Amino acid sequence: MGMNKHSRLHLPSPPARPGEAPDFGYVDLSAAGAVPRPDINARARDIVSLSLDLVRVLDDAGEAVGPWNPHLDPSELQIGLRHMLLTRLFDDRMQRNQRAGKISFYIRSLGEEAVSVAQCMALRPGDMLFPSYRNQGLQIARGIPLVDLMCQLLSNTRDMCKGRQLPVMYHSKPGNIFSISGNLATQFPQAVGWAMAAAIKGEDHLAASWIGEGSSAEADFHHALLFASVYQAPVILNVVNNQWAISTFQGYAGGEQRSFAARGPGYGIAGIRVDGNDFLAIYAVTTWAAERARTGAGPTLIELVTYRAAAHSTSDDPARYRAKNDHEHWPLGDPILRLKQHLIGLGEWSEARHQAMTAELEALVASSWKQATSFGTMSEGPRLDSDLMFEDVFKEMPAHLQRQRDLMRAEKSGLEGARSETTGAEET
Amino acid sequence: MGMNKHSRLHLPSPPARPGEAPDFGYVDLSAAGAVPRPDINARARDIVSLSLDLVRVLDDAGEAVGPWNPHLDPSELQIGLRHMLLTRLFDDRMQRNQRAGKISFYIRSLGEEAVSVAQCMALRPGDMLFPSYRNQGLQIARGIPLVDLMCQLLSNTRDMCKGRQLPVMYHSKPGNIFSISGNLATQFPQAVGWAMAAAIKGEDHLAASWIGEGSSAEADFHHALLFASVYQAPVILNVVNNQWAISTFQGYAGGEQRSFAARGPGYGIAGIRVDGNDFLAIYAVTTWAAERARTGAGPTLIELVTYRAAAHSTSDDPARYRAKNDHEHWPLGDPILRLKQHLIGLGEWSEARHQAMTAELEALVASSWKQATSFGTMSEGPRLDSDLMFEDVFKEMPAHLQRQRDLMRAEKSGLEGARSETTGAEET
Amino acid sequence: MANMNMIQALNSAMDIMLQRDPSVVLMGEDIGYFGGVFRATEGLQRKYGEHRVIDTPIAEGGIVATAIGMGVNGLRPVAEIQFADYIYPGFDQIVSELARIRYRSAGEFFAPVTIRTPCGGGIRGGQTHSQSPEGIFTHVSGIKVVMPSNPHDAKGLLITSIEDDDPVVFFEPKRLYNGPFDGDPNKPAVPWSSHPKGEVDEGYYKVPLGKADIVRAGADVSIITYGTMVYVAAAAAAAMNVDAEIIDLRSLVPLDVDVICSSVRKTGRCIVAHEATRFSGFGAELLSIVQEECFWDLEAPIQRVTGWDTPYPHAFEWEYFPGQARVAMALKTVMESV
Amino acid sequence: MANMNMIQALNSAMDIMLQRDPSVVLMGEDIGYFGGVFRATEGLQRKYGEHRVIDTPIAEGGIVATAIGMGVNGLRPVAEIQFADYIYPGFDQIVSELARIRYRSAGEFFAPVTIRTPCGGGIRGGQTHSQSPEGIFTHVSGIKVVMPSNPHDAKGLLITSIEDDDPVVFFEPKRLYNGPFDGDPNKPAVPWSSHPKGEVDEGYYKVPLGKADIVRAGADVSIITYGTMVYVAAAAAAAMNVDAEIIDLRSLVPLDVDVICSSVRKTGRCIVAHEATRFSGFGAELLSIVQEECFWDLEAPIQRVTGWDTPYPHAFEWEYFPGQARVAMALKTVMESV
Ligand SMILES: Cc1ncc(C[n+]2csc(CCOP(=O)(O)OP(=O)(O)O)c2C)c(N)n1
Ligand SMILES: Cc1ncc(C[n+]2csc(CCOP(=O)(O)OP(=O)(O)O)c2C)c(N)n1
Ligand SMILES: [Mg+2]
Ligand SMILES: [Mg+2]
Repeated sequence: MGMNKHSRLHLPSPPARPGEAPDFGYVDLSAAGAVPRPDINARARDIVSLSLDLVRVLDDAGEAVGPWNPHLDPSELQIGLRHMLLTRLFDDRMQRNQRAGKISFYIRSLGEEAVSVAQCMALRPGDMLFPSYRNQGLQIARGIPLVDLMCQLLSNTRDMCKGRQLPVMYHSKPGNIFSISGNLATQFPQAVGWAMAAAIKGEDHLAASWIGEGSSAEADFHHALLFASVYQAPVILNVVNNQWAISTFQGYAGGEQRSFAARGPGYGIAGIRVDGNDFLAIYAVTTWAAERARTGAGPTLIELVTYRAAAHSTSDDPARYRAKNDHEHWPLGDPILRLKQHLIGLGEWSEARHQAMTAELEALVASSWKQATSFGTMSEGPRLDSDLMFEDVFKEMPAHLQRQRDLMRAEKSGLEGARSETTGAEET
Repeated sequence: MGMNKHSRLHLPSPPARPGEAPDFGYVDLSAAGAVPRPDINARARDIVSLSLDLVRVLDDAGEAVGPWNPHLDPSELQIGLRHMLLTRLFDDRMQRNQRAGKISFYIRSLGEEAVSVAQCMALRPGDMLFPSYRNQGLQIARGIPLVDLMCQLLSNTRDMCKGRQLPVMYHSKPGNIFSISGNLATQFPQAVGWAMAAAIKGEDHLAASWIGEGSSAEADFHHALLFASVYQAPVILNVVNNQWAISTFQGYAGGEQRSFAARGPGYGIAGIRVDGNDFLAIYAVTTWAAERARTGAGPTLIELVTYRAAAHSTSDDPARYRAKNDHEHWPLGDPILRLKQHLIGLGEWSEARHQAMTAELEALVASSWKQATSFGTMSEGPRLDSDLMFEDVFKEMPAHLQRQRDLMRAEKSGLEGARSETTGAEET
Repeated sequence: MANMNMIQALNSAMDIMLQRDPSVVLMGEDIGYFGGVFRATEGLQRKYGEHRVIDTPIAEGGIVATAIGMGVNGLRPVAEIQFADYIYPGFDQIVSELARIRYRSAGEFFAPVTIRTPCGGGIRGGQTHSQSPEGIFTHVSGIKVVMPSNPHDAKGLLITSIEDDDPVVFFEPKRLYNGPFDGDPNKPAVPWSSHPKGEVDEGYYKVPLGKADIVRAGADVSIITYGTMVYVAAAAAAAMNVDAEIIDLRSLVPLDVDVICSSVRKTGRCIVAHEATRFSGFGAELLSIVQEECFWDLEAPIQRVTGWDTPYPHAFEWEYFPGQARVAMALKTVMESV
Repeated sequence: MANMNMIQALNSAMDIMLQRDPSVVLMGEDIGYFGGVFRATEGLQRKYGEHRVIDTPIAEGGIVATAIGMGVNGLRPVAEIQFADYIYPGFDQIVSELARIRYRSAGEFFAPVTIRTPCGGGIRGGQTHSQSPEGIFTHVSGIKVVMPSNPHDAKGLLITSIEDDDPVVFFEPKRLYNGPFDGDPNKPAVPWSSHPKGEVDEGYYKVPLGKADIVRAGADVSIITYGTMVYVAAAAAAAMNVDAEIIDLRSLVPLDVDVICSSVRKTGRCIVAHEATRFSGFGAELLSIVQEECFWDLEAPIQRVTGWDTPYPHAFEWEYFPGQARVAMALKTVMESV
């Protein structure tokens, strides 16, 4: 293998593999308050630096500083804290449920709760959301009942997906949250199309979509940026850079050479990089982008710099490919702790209130689970009618599917017959 | 259609539609000599301005000025002029042949000759070229005999493609020119893969590929930039911005908001914008990019700013969608005239020599055509054996294709039989 | 009633739908100001505006994806893919998304997108302007697949497809745009004006999906086909004096199994024919259905007439194209065998 | 000889090829340091280096495209697509490029790329981790399509595929990675260690493409199948005491028509079975070939056993999966009908 020695192929490497000490020096940081806030109708080409700097509002002391401070009312902040905490407690419980075999699969958003919650709160209910599988905070901040989410996880008789989708692939028509796809990044250009339609109809709703930094490698990332740029669609395109794509470090998605936000200016759309664990910064940046979109100033690409603190999913074991507890070294901290600290600093929150809220939300999760399981579990209770498998392939069921449905029914009833024959066979 | 009035969808518009006066004010120009030439191992992020400026060497007086002047030997320039002129005369004649029904289809590169010729001359014979259908200058500068190209256009017995490809879809294994695809942009990431292989093998050849600005909208443009960036592949990715994609103006490929070269820095690779009608500037920029690639300084995205002076192809009529003779208003002039003027200024060329060379090359084209047609034409002479249709689908012909080949033979011989039966039928 | 070629009929269908339904938008490469490389959308942008007849970047994947988003937001996009050979960059959005959105969202979201695309050979287009990929799409659950063979059907089927709330991939046999074609390139071209199906109602009308058209009733053999091959098959049968029943499917999904099977039950012999390559082509599904439903009625093995299993070769167009000679050989085999 | 499950057998094949041939490189998402989400490339990057076992961006289109470029430059890339459900973003590069480069360049250029991808259901993967798209690829001229059903074949077929100068799409029925599966989810899982085909030669050996394996000789009926369904079919036939001849195709393109037809000529009855959806699935091609070649030998209509024509539904896995009951119904029909 002489090739070995002579290879000139460049290969990005992660901050730390198992056993190594994590070094997050590669993350470009700006001081809280340091990045200027341009006018909302600034031209993309004139604000390129936003795509390389890091917008931060909460400083290390937990104080909100600088031009991006959204000056939110404490009650708003408390709601944000509540949504984030509920998201985390919900994740905790569902993770344990999966481990206990009560659901087949789950994906947590541990450490990334601020992304979905702050962004959702900065948007209007009429704005359409095109999430990835790690945006449960959007569902919670939009007020989708936990029971509905849990019934989807259980594929039970109240499953909004009628048993057709893997756990976490939620949707909500009334909540204006689009159906989550198992195929990465496909929702990104769909959101742009939705936004183009809003513009064509002269409505002022916008669309927002989320993908991971790893998914930004897919062609649909390019389609989204290109069409958004050409038609100046009212859309917010979010890349959640949590540094990892399963076992693959963000360098393999192009993050080694330049920020993900920098792709925006390359396509002539505004790009902005924000501290993804800073509730206030995310809220402010999203409001800015939403105002741009609504006033016809064009689309925005937001890179949210955060860290995937947990495993990729319940099928994954990060100990195989990254340093243990590396997230504890993550320079941007934990989004819930940071907002909590800020609120306490404002005199608007306390450890006691935090504990009380934790207890209340844990109880809410528990009671919701109890209610959800009453509509069926994986092992017991009512089950979805398997005829549903043949519906919604088309608006009306065509003849060949009706026929297959009938065969399936016959098969189910016939099973007994087959079994007895088996015994027959064994007797001979 | 209330929508009509209220639509907020932004739609790019071209400089001039039929009947309007062309206004090329949208083209960002730099003065010849004005753009600095960075060190070849400058980091992409530090030379972003190159992707917005326009590298030019030949000024309006035809003099070579500034840091990008490649100081080529006049004999080199004369060779370049010869290749460009031959390309144009070849195109002329093939266009007329198509009009005369002697070939089925043709695509000219009128006004863009400098792109292929200067770039090819700046590269080494061992460098692999992945062209589009409008890079015939590459074939000519690499010394592929005109007869070979013409036989491909004729799909005759010497057709390098054995009759399987549309006219102009050339390739040359010995010439290191990859097979041209009818599917836009697919060659772009293939070139990156070729370059990655060169790096893996520790060889210092590089790959270069060309697509039109319209084709840069395809997903494969993104794949190419991303993989080139991640692996720092030794590749030169060229976007030939001739302002039009059939009837579609470059604004619909994203050119309205930002240059195409600017996509490079977005992906963390060097991007550079060059006067596509300036032989010297193209040569210099390509040499610079090649040196970067060969020394491991990474890939380069080059935008060549030029104009499609002719119709898209022999199937197209630009009078339907753009102003007549608009190319006469093109601010960057004609590449052949500009190099000719420069050589005359140097005292290394004259009208007389130019006329003589024109006559010589016209004769070469004519004699080559005569020779090519001796291997078969569309109407007369030897024809390719239709059995060839079944070869090279796989390395060895599988049983089902052998069988289909035999059926095809039977069908051909049977045709007579069928005909007589037809008559029989008519008699009854 | 007016005389229209297939392009004019398609243009008329889109014109009428843009007129009737403000949610209808057209999009595609070169379709706006220019009117499309085959002129199918000529004049429509001028009439309805740039925001309803939208020129797009050259990105089939982006076209399909944004059409889906528009559909989810209440529009009815009609996207043109310039040649069926170029539909593959949009394949993932069609197969993984467009076909499944209704299903995975339990009917709450859907995108009523129609994708128009010219297909088929016979125009010296070579391997990247001649493909017939319809079979691939018929294997994808959740998509309807349509292919008209004449102006009258083209208009009615396109209107039905646009109004359909399910996604439709609408294939247009480009060799039939200007006239019927019986597979003989040496004959002078016949215009639609001399063909009854070139008589097209100028107003709004629909041709239902899933209803095949018995182009010619016959007793000897059933020829199940669609698109260009309708005329090739008819000409070959006529030339051989075979009383063939010619069935033009018009829509492949949904498929008119009843008409197919009652015909084969009657004739006892069957040929399936298409331009597309043979191996795993749609002809295999047609043959399979006939074999499953009409096995005991068959007096001879079902024959397939198709393109060869190679890319479409530029220089050998007429050796490749399944012309009358190929149909004739199949007819001989199916009629002779007992 | 050693006991290997299918993952270990595939790993051994790649290990040996990386060892024997410096031009072999592996590439794909998570395949390098991590060793792949199914562990198929475990340990190989450590052994052969990061530049030979290459982690890639999550861009299937880019993976296939760059693999083509590497192939043209003399390497033998083995690209993993993490799930067959995610192969579609690479579809254009496979269909329009990989399959046609040799043809359009008259044999001067070619790319010996092997694309490995896990397929099939039975693992609670839902609609985007359970698909069986092999049929689509069999319709594309210029690509070989392989699907092993056991560790021994998996290793030998993969080595043959990697050494093959034609492009190969290599489907791995993921439900068989750890053991044979007869379609009954309630039975305890059986490991490969207890199966003869789990006995794998540790060295270099090849299993040819285009040669089917007669898994069980029988006189009553021929069951033509591949992948998971080999075991489901065998179990169903055994349970019904039908003396079935079970044919494991192993490679779909090229196809072993001789073995298929001589079997059907012998038994006079035929079932084709696969997990993939029915309409225009590969079963249609198999049925068509048998009908064309063996029509006069057939004593009953050929039956198809397949998945239903819907996306793969997460909660109805066992009602969807073509298990023993579905095979049994087909066996009843095909044996009873006279
Ligand atoms: C088209 C496609 N390719 C591959 C996969 C398999 N896959 C699922 S998640 C994932 C990693 C995505 O990482 P990222 O985009 O960074 O999102 P994150 O999980 O970090 O939130 C991969 C490769 C997929 N679902 N779809
Ligand atoms: C995938 C694909 N989509 C569409 C086409 C049809 N088509 C051929 S050339 C062309 C325009 C390309 O324009 P550009 O990339 O700017 O190159 P230019 O012709 O200007 O050199 C189009 C749309 C194609 N060949 N392939
Ligand atoms: Mg990530
Ligand atoms: Mg162009």
